[in-house]
Amino acid sequence: MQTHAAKRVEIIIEAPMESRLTEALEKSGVTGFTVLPVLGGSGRSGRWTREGQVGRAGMVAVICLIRPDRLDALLQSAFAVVERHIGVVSVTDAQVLRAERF
Amino acid sequence: MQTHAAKRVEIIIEAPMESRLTEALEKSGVTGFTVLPVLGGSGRSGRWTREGQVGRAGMVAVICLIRPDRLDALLQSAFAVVERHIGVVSVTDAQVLRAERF
Amino acid sequence: MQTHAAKRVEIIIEAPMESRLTEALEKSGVTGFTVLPVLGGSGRSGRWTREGQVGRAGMVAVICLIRPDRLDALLQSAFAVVERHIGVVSVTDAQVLRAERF
Amino acid sequence: MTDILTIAGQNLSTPMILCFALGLLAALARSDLTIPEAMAKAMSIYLLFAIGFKGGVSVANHGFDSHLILSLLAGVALSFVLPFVAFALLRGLTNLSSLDAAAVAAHYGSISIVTFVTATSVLASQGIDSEGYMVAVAAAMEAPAILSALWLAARTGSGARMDAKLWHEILLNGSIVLLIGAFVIGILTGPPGMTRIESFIVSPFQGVLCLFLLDMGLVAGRGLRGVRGLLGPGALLFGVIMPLVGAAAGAAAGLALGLSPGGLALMMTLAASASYIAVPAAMRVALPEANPALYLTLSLGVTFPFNLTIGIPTYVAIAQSIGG
Amino acid sequence: MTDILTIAGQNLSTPMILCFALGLLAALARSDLTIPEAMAKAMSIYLLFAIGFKGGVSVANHGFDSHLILSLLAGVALSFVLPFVAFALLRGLTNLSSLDAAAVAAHYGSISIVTFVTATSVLASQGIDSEGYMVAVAAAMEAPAILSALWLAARTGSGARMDAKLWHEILLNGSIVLLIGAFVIGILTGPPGMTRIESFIVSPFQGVLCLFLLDMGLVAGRGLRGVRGLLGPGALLFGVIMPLVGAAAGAAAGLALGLSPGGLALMMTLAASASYIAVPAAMRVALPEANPALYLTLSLGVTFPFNLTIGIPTYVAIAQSIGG
Amino acid sequence: MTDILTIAGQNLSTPMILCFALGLLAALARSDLTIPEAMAKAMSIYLLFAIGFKGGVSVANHGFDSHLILSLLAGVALSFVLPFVAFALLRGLTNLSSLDAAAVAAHYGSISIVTFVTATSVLASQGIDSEGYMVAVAAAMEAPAILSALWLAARTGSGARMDAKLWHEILLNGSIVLLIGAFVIGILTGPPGMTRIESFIVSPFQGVLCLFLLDMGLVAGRGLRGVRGLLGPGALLFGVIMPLVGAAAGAAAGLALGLSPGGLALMMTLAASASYIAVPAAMRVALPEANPALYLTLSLGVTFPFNLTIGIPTYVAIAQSIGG
Ligand SMILES: Nc1ncnc2c1ncn2[C@@H]1O[C@H](COP(=O)(O)O)[C@@H](O)[C@H]1O
Ligand SMILES: Nc1ncnc2c1ncn2[C@@H]1O[C@H](COP(=O)(O)O)[C@@H](O)[C@H]1O
Ligand SMILES: Nc1ncnc2c1ncn2[C@@H]1O[C@H](COP(=O)(O)O)[C@@H](O)[C@H]1O
Ligand code: NA
Ligand code: NA
Ligand code: NA
Repeated sequence: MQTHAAKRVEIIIEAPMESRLTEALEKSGVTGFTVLPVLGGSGRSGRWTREGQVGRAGMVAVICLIRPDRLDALLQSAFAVVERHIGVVSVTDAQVLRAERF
Repeated sequence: MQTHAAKRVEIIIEAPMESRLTEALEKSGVTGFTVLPVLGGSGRSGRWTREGQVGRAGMVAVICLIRPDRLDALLQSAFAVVERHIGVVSVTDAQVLRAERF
Repeated sequence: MQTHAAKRVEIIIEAPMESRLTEALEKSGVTGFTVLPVLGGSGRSGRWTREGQVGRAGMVAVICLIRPDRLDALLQSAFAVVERHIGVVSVTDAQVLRAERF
Repeated sequence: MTDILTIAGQNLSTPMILCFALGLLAALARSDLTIPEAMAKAMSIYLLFAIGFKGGVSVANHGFDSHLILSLLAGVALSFVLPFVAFALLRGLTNLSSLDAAAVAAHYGSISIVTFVTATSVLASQGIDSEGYMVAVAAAMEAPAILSALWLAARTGSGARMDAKLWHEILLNGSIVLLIGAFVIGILTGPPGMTRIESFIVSPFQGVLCLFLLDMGLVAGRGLRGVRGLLGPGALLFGVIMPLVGAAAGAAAGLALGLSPGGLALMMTLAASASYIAVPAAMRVALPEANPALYLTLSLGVTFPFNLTIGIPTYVAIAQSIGG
Repeated sequence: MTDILTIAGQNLSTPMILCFALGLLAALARSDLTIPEAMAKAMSIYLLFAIGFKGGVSVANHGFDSHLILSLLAGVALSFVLPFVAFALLRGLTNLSSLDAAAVAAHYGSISIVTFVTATSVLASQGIDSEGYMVAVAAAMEAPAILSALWLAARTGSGARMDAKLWHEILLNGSIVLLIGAFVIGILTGPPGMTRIESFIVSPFQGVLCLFLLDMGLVAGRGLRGVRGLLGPGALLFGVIMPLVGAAAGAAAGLALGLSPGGLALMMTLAASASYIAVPAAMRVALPEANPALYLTLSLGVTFPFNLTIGIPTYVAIAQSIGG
Repeated sequence: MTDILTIAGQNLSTPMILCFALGLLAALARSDLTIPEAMAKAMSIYLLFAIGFKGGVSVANHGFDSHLILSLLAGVALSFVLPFVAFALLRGLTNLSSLDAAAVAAHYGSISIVTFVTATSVLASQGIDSEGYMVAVAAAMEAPAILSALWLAARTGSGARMDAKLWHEILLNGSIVLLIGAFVIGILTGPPGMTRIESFIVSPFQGVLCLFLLDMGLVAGRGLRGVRGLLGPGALLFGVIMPLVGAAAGAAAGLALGLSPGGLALMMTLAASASYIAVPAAMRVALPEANPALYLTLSLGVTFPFNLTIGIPTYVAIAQSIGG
C-alpha cells in the first residue's frame, strides 16, 4: 500500500508537565498526538513506580507522528518545555498511511 | 547478537474497533500483536481523555512486529478496518531477536 | 535541533519477569528505561487480556533508549532473561535530544 | 404545579444533584479533578448490579405481575418508535446532516441507566413503590432504537455497517448482561439473598451514586468545554424538548399498561432519557462518520442534566397525579 | 446425604454462586462484560484484609489455642505432600509431560484463598464457628507445595530455575503479607479494633465477595473459551478427583488435630483447593516451559467451580458429621 | 504526660497506625504488595469527599460560627509564614542548597489532608467535638506556602517558574475542589443529606482510612528504600522538629481564635503536617531542579509517620489541657 515518510516523536515526560507539553505541541502546528500511560521507570534521578500514588505523580509518554519537515519546529517547542525537566525525547523514521492527515 | 529485519506497525484505533482489527490481523497471517492502553490524545476530531469514562470509550494502540514481506498484507487488512474510522497507522523498520517467532 | 544517534529497544515480557529484566539491564550498563503497561495481546501461546486479573499476570513493555555502541551488551543480558520465556524484543534506530543523558 | 416545584426544590438540594453540579463546575473551571477510569467503571458495575438485584428481589417478593411481558413489549416498542420522532424533530429544529440526526436519534430512543437509577432513588426517598421488573424494561429498551436509527441512516444512503458481530456486541454488551443477570439472581435468591448482601447493595447505594454523578458531571463538563459553538440553539432546544416528548409517550404507554404511579414515573423517565454508554459505542462502529461530540454532548451535557434537575421531579409529580 | 444435598441446594442459590455462574456464562457467550483490573485487585485486597483481620480478632477473643502451632505444621506438611499425590494421579490419568504435571501439582498442593473465604461465609451463614487461626494456616500452605513441585520437575531434568530472589518473591508475595499482616493487626487490636472498622470489613463482605466471584467467573470463562480441547477427559477427571483426595487428607489432619467442625471443614477446603494467583506467577519464573493455559484452566476453570458448588457444602456436611 | 503516653499507646494499637506500619514494613522487606493506583486514588477521593461533607453538615448543624472567617485568615497566615521558619531551620540544621530548602519549606507550610483526617478520627474515637469548618481551613492552607517558597527560591536566583497557569493548577487542584465542594454540599444539604448517605460516608470511613494508610506506608517505605543516605541527621532532625514548631504556631493561633479543644488540636495538626500531594506536583513545575526524593521522603517518610504516631496524640492531649 501507498505509505508516506513521517517522523515518530516519543516524549517521556513528568505528568505535571503534560498539559504544558501538549499546548506547546499544538502551538508548533502538530495536528495530533497520543498520550500513553507509564507504569514506572528508572533514570539518573532514580527508580520510580506509579503504584499506590495518589497525586499527579509519575510520567506519561506522548507520541506524535508528523511530516518530516515539521520535525524541527516540534523539537524546538518540545525542548523549551522539557529543557529543565527530567525525561527523554526520541525520534524515529516512520511510514504512515493516509498522509493527508498529518 | 544475531538480529533479523522486521517491521514494527503501530495502529492507534478506537476501542470499539479493537476486536475487529485484531481479527483482521489474524486473518492476514500475523503471528502476534500487543495491545497498549491509551490515556488520551488529540487529532482532527478534537481532544479526548479516558478519565472518568465508563463505556468502551477511547482508543488503544496495537503493536505488531512482522516479517517485512508480510507488511503489505497486514496494511491491506488493517486499512480495511480503519478506513472509515479515526486513528493512525505507522510503520518503522526494526530488528528482532528470535526471528523464528515471526 | 541537534540530535544524536541512539537505539530504541522495546522488550515485551511477562510481568513476573519484569524485575529480573530491569536488574539485568542495569547490570549491563543502561542508564535508564521506561515501563509501559500492556492491556493484552496474542502470540503463539494464545490470546490473553489483563482485564479482571488479580495476580501478577500479563505482560509489560520495557523501553530503553541507549547509545548504539551499548546495544550488544544490552541484547546479551536481555536475552539471558527472556530466553526461556514468551515475549518479543525489537530494536529501532532513533535520534535523541540531550545525548549526555544516555 | 406547586408539587412539582416543591419536589424540584427538594431534588435540587440533594447531595446527588449537587455532586453532579460540582463535577460540571469543576470541569468547566478546568480543575484537574478527575475520577480514575477504573473507579468510574467500578461504580457503574456496582450500580447496575445493585439496581438489577433489587428489582429481582422485588419481583420475587410480589410474584410475577401479569404485566411484565406487556411492559417489556411496550418498552421495546417505545425504543423502536422514539428515534423516528427524534429524527423528525431534529430535521425540523436543526440543520444536522441526516447521518448525524440518525445517530442522535438512536441515543434518544435508547435509555440512560443512571437517569433511571436516580429516579428510583427519588421515588425511594418519597416512599413511592414501583414495579421491580422495570429494570428488565430498562434493559429491553437499550437496543431496539439502534435498529431504527440504522434504518434511518441506511435510507439516506450513508452506508451503515451492520453485521452479526455488531448485533452480538449490542445485545450482550456488559451493562445489559450485568443488569439482567443481577435481576435474575435477585429473583432466584429472593429475600434471603437480599438479607445476605443488603448492607452492600442498599445502604451505601446513594453515596456511591453521589460520587458517580460527580464523575458524570466531570465528563459532561469536559465535553461541553470542548464543543463551544458546536450545538446551535435548535439542537439545545431539541435536548430539552425531546425528553418531554419521550416522557409523554412513556406516560401514555404506562397508563395503558396500568402501572403504579412509581412504575409510571420510571417508564416516563426511561422514555425521556438518552443513552450515553451503549449507543455511542455502537455508533462508532456502525456510523463512524457521524460526529461523536454531537451526540455525546447532547445526551450527556444537555438532556442528562435536564432530566436530573427538572425532568425527574416533573415526571414523578405527573405520575402521581395521573397514575394509580 | 440429604444434608449434603440440602446444603448444596441452598449453596447453589446463594448470590455468590450465582454471580460466579453469571460471569462464566457471560464470558462463554462472549459478552464484553469485564471487571477492570484495578477493581479486581481492590476487591482481592479488601477480602484478604477482612478475612485476615477477622481471624486475628477471633484469636484475640479466644486466646491462643495450643493447637495453633500444630495446625500450622499440619498445613505445611499437607502442602508439601499433596503435590506428590497430585503428580502421581496426573501421571496415571493423563499424558501430560512430567514438567506440566509438576507445574499442575504445585497448584493443588497450595491453596485458593477465595475458596477459603467462600467456605468461611458458608459456615457463617449456618452459624458454625471455626478457629480464627485457620487464616494463618491458609497463609502457611501457600508456598511449600512450590518446593515439592520444583523438586519433582528437577528430578525429571527440566531445569527448574530456583534462586533466592524467587524464594523471596514467594514468601513475601503480596497476598501472604497482607493476610498475615491483617491477622496480626487483628490480634493486636482485638475487639476494640473490630468495633472501629466492623461496618467496613464485616457488613459489606458478602456483597464484595459476590462481585469478586463474578470476576472470577469471567476470568474462568475466558480461560475455558481459549482452551477447547486442551484438557482431555483424564485431566478433567483429575480436576474433580484431586480436590476430594485433598479434602480427605485435610480431614485426616484436622481430626488428628482435634479441630472444631468448622475448623475441620476449613482444613478440608484448604487441602481441596488449588492456587490460581501466587503459584502461577512462581511457575512462570521457575518453570517457564510449562503450559500456563493448562494449570490455570484446571485450577480456575474446573476445580474452583467444583469446590464452590459441590465441594464446600460436602466438606461442611462431612465435617459436621465426623467432627466435634 | 501520662495522658499523652496513654493516648499514644492507644493510638499505636489502632488498626490505622498498624496498617501504616504494615505497609512500611512490607515495602522495606521488598514484598510485592501494592495498591493499584486507581484504588489509591479512589480511596483518596472517598476520604476527601467524606471529610468535606461531614464538615459542611456540622456547620449546617451549628450555624456559621463568627470565627469561620478569622480561622481561615489565621490558616492562610500560618501557611504563608511557616515556610520562612522551615527555611531558616533547614539552613541551620542541614547543608541543603537554598533551592532544595525552599522546596522543602513549601511542603511544611502547606498541609497533609490524611494527617488531618486521622486526627479527626482520633478525636471522634475520644468523643471530642471540633468546629466543622476546620476542613475549610485545611483547604485554605494548601496553597499560600507555595508562594512563600517561590519567593524564597527567586530571591536566591534559582529561576522559579511561576505563571498564571500554575496558579490556576494550584488553586483549582483536584483535592481542594473536592474538599471545598463537598463542604459546600454538606452545608447546603445539611442533616437530611447526611441521613441519605451516612451509611456510605460515615460507617465505612475508618476502614477505608486503614487501607489508605496501608498504601501510604507502602509508598513511604518504597521512598525510604530508595534514598538510603540521602537524608543526613540534620534533615531527619528537621523532620521531627518542624512539626513541633508548626504545632506550637498552630496552638498560638488557635488559642487566639478561641477554638474548642478539638478545633485547637486540628489547627495544631494542620500546622504540624507537611503536604505530599499538591505541593510536590507544583514544585515539579515551578522548581524542577529541586530534588523530589528529598522533599517527598522528608514529608512522607519522616514527618507523616511522626505525626501519625507521636504528633497527633500529643497535640490532642495538649489541646485538651490548654484549650477550652
Ligand atoms: N535511556 C532511557 N530509556 C528510556 N527511558 C528513559 C531513559 N532515561 C530516562 N528514561 C525515563 O525518564 C525518566 C526520567 O529520567 P531521568 O531524567 O534520567 O531521571 C526515567 O524514570 C524513565 O522513565
Ligand atoms: N499525528 C498524530 N500522532 C499521534 N497520534 C495521533 C495523530 N493524529 C491522531 N492521533 C491519534 O488518533 C486519534 C484520532 O485522530 P483524528 O482521526 O485525527 O481525530 C487522536 O485522538 C490521537 O490519539
Ligand atoms: N509479532 C508480535 N508483535 C507484537 N507483539 C507480539 C508478537 N508476538 C508476540 N507478541 C507479544 O508477546 C506475547 C507472547 O507471545 P508468544 O511468545 O508468541 O506467545 C503475546 O501475547 C504478545 O503480547
Ligand atoms: Na429514551
Ligand atoms: Na490444596
Ligand atoms: Na503545615
